[in-house]
Amino acid sequence: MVEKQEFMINMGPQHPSTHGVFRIVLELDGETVIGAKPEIGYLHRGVEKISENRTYEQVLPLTDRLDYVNAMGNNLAYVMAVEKLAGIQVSERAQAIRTILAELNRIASHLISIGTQGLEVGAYTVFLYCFREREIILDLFERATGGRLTYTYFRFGGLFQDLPEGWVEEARDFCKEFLPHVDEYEDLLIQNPIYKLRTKGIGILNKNIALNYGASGPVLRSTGVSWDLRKDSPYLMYDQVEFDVVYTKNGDVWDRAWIRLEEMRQSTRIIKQLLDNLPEGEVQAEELCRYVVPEERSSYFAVESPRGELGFFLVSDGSLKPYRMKIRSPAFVNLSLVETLVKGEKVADVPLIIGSLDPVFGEVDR
Amino acid sequence: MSLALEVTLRAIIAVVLGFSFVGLALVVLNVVERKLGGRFQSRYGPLHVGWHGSLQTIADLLKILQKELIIPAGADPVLFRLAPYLSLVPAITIFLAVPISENIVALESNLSLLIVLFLPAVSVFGILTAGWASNSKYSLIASLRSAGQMFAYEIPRTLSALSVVMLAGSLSLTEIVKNQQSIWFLVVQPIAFLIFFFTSLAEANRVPFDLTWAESELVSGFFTEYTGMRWAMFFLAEYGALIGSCFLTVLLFMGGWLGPFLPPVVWLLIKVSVLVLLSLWFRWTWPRFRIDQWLNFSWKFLVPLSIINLLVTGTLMIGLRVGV
Amino acid sequence: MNERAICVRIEDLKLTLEHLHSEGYNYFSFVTAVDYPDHFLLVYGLVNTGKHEITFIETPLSKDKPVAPSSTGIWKGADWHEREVYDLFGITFEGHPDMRRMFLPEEFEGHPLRKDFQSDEVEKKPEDFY
Amino acid sequence: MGLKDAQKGPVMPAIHLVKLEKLFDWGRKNSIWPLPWALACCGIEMMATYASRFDLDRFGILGGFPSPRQCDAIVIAGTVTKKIVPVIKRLYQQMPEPKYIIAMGNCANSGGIFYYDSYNVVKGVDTVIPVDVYIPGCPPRPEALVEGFLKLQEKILGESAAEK
Repeated sequence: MVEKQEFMINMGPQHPSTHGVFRIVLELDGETVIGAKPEIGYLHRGVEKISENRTYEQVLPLTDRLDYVNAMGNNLAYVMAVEKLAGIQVSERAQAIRTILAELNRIASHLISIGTQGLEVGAYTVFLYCFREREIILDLFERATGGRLTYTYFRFGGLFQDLPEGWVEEARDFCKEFLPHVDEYEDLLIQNPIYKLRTKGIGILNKNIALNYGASGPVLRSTGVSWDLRKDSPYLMYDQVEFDVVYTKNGDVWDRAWIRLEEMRQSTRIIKQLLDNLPEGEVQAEELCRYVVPEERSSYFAVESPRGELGFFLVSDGSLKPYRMKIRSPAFVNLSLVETLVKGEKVADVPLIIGSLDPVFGEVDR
Repeated sequence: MSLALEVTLRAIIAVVLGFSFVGLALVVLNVVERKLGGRFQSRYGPLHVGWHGSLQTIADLLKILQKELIIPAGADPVLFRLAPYLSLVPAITIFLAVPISENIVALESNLSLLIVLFLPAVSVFGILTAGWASNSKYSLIASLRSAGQMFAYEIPRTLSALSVVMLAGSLSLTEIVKNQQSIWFLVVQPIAFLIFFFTSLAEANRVPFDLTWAESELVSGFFTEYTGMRWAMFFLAEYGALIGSCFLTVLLFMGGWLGPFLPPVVWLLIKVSVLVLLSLWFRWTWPRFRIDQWLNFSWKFLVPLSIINLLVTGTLMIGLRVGV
Repeated sequence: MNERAICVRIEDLKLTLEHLHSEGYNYFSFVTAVDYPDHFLLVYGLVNTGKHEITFIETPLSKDKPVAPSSTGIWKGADWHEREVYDLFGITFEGHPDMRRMFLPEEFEGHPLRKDFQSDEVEKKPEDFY
Repeated sequence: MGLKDAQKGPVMPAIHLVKLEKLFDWGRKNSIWPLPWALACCGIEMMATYASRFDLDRFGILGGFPSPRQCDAIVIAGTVTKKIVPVIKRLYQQMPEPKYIIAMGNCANSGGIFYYDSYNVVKGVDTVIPVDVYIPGCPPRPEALVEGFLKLQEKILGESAAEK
């Protein structure tokens, strides 16, 4: 008589495809996952506590290091939350530049996501191709902000400085050269028969569960919900440009990868439009002041980061420092789905599913 | 000289030569693989060690020689030590029966195809042993996968080789090559060639069938716990299996050493290199299968296809003979 | 997106949340807490994706008995958020299926986001840093 | 022990031994395989350094072996928190000798931007495991990581395997 026994396997925190420091304990029956216990907090730095002891401006560099793949978007969400809290006006040119940079960073972030998706199925080349194009975006960022990964470029009421000369042309060149590369990724990975075989019908998420969990971004849009804060709660210049919200119906890993791919095309479209009608003028609406002292109130502001709804909930007590800062992290919420998604799948699909949720642990653990 | 002595001497020479050949091939192949991979990925690959990185593998080997040999607590020490040899020895020994040209072969036998086909299967025991002895769950899953997929590739592989045997009417590799004087079996048996080549990739654990060391889920698969030279032996065994499979494919389907002008050995090496480079190209381009998909593909598609191919070959042969 | 804020007592919290859910608030954005000198304030952010409306629900909580009803039965997404609040503030949610610490190891002492959190290992930033 | 004692012996064999040792040092120098483990922000820069433009493979630095058993170095790329410390220690123990540690970025060097006021960040990974090379920057540029690896190569050439 053969006795059947379940089998526990521990993935992470050091594991090649957990996208950072994430641990998931899988309960296996053969190669099928029957239970999963995720554990996070390996990168918990206590940003929310640290920010209570910093002035509003000093918190800004900390937000870079939350979602380090999308530092521009995090700066943006924080800066706009403070502007909303303190009622600061932003000049039009600064808004347009902010939109361009946020979209460029969305492309950079999606490139990493698609590249690592390739890595998880053993296609190393796609990963390197994605990084090749990402370097060009980083060059653009470096010219404008001086940093490759952490920028701290936005200031309350505008920007740290205007774009350097010739930047707009370079960005235009990038947009032109980038689109053929997107087709290349599509041919090489997304439409590859083996990749389709591996990802179609894997990690299926249904619409109601996704909403119930509060998932957002490509994870939510893959289930057929057209929910994008850029369209549904427009901020910056998003109501003045044309773009489509990409969504699909199946909610599987392939759909999420395809949405990211298509969003890169849409972002390029947005950037092109804005580069063509960049408003003239100052990038700082008023004199840049070092200290922001908001009234005693609270406010919440959310932007659509590449991972979804990234919100900052700020409470002010009328002093120099925020009384409380809560970061509503999309990666944290999306990752909470992992337990539901991996159940019933094969162990080889677990990295793919984690990767399709695109967690960044600086933001998950904060 | 007595027969037994001669056979023993030949075997020793062949194993030594085979080992040096695989070792040398590893040194060359590894650098080529990395340089080529670099080019595929728009980067340089090894560049600063030796002339354009040509000494890279030698540096790697020197380093691996110095690494500490660790036997993890909880591992079975005897089996843990044994497993690399179990994996390496069969992968090298097949060169005993591989003819390099019409007259150069260590072990002339009229059953040489059987030796070359089935000796590498013993390597699987090395993988199984490694997975079991490591006392690591990743290794265990990898070795179970390896055992599961062994039949999935061995059966279509053997069946497709059989159709060549039917055409040649012999199990001797030398005879099979001689039968391709007028036309390569690749032309007559394209389906068998494709099945044979792809299942060879599976046997050598190459992309897209590198399921036993799928680093995205199983860390390093069955050799997760191995360090230093023990690990390098697995590495060597895998390269040996790849080169061996390519040799066999060339002998069975691509006319072996036959070719004009150049010496036969050179022709053989050229053909083998083409196949090896092809497999490297696959490695840098394709994603990996999932184990159950690969098994399904094999049992539901490759096995029936190779059986049908065999039947059609047989029917046609009988038909032609009757017709003539 | 329209914004509105509702302040409710802790006794009415559960009913309010259930009511909002039945009204079409299908998307759970976040729940967090603020540590005021005399009370905690629980803040829920709920979104109605159909009407494009976000509602914040604020509930004061006494410091002596920091217990709130769990909303995991209504929105699954509340699970990790509530564990986070428990971890960082020490507010317990009744009816939560798995009330453990989210980020910090179980043996960690204290709840760091409380204003009175003290630890020897925390080095205070010098005041002249500003 | 053996190699070191032999150097004190007669002159002739010592020279040969030193030469052989140089060859082995050269091997170790040119084949550093770090554990691919991205902790935080610096991890992204580390990945960028492996990728096409900077290409660490040029120096024989290969990041494709995810098991610590086959690695020679760990690049601690990012913030070290208290929860991850046992894991780092364990990985360090699992690695075979000779092994090296590179602390990449200010967080791994000292705690960096999270030095003050954080209750969960370890102030430098050198409080946990010995570090060979420190790379400053938040995050360091890929060029800085390459420089760090070159410094590690210098260090390897300067010591002998017997001493390590």
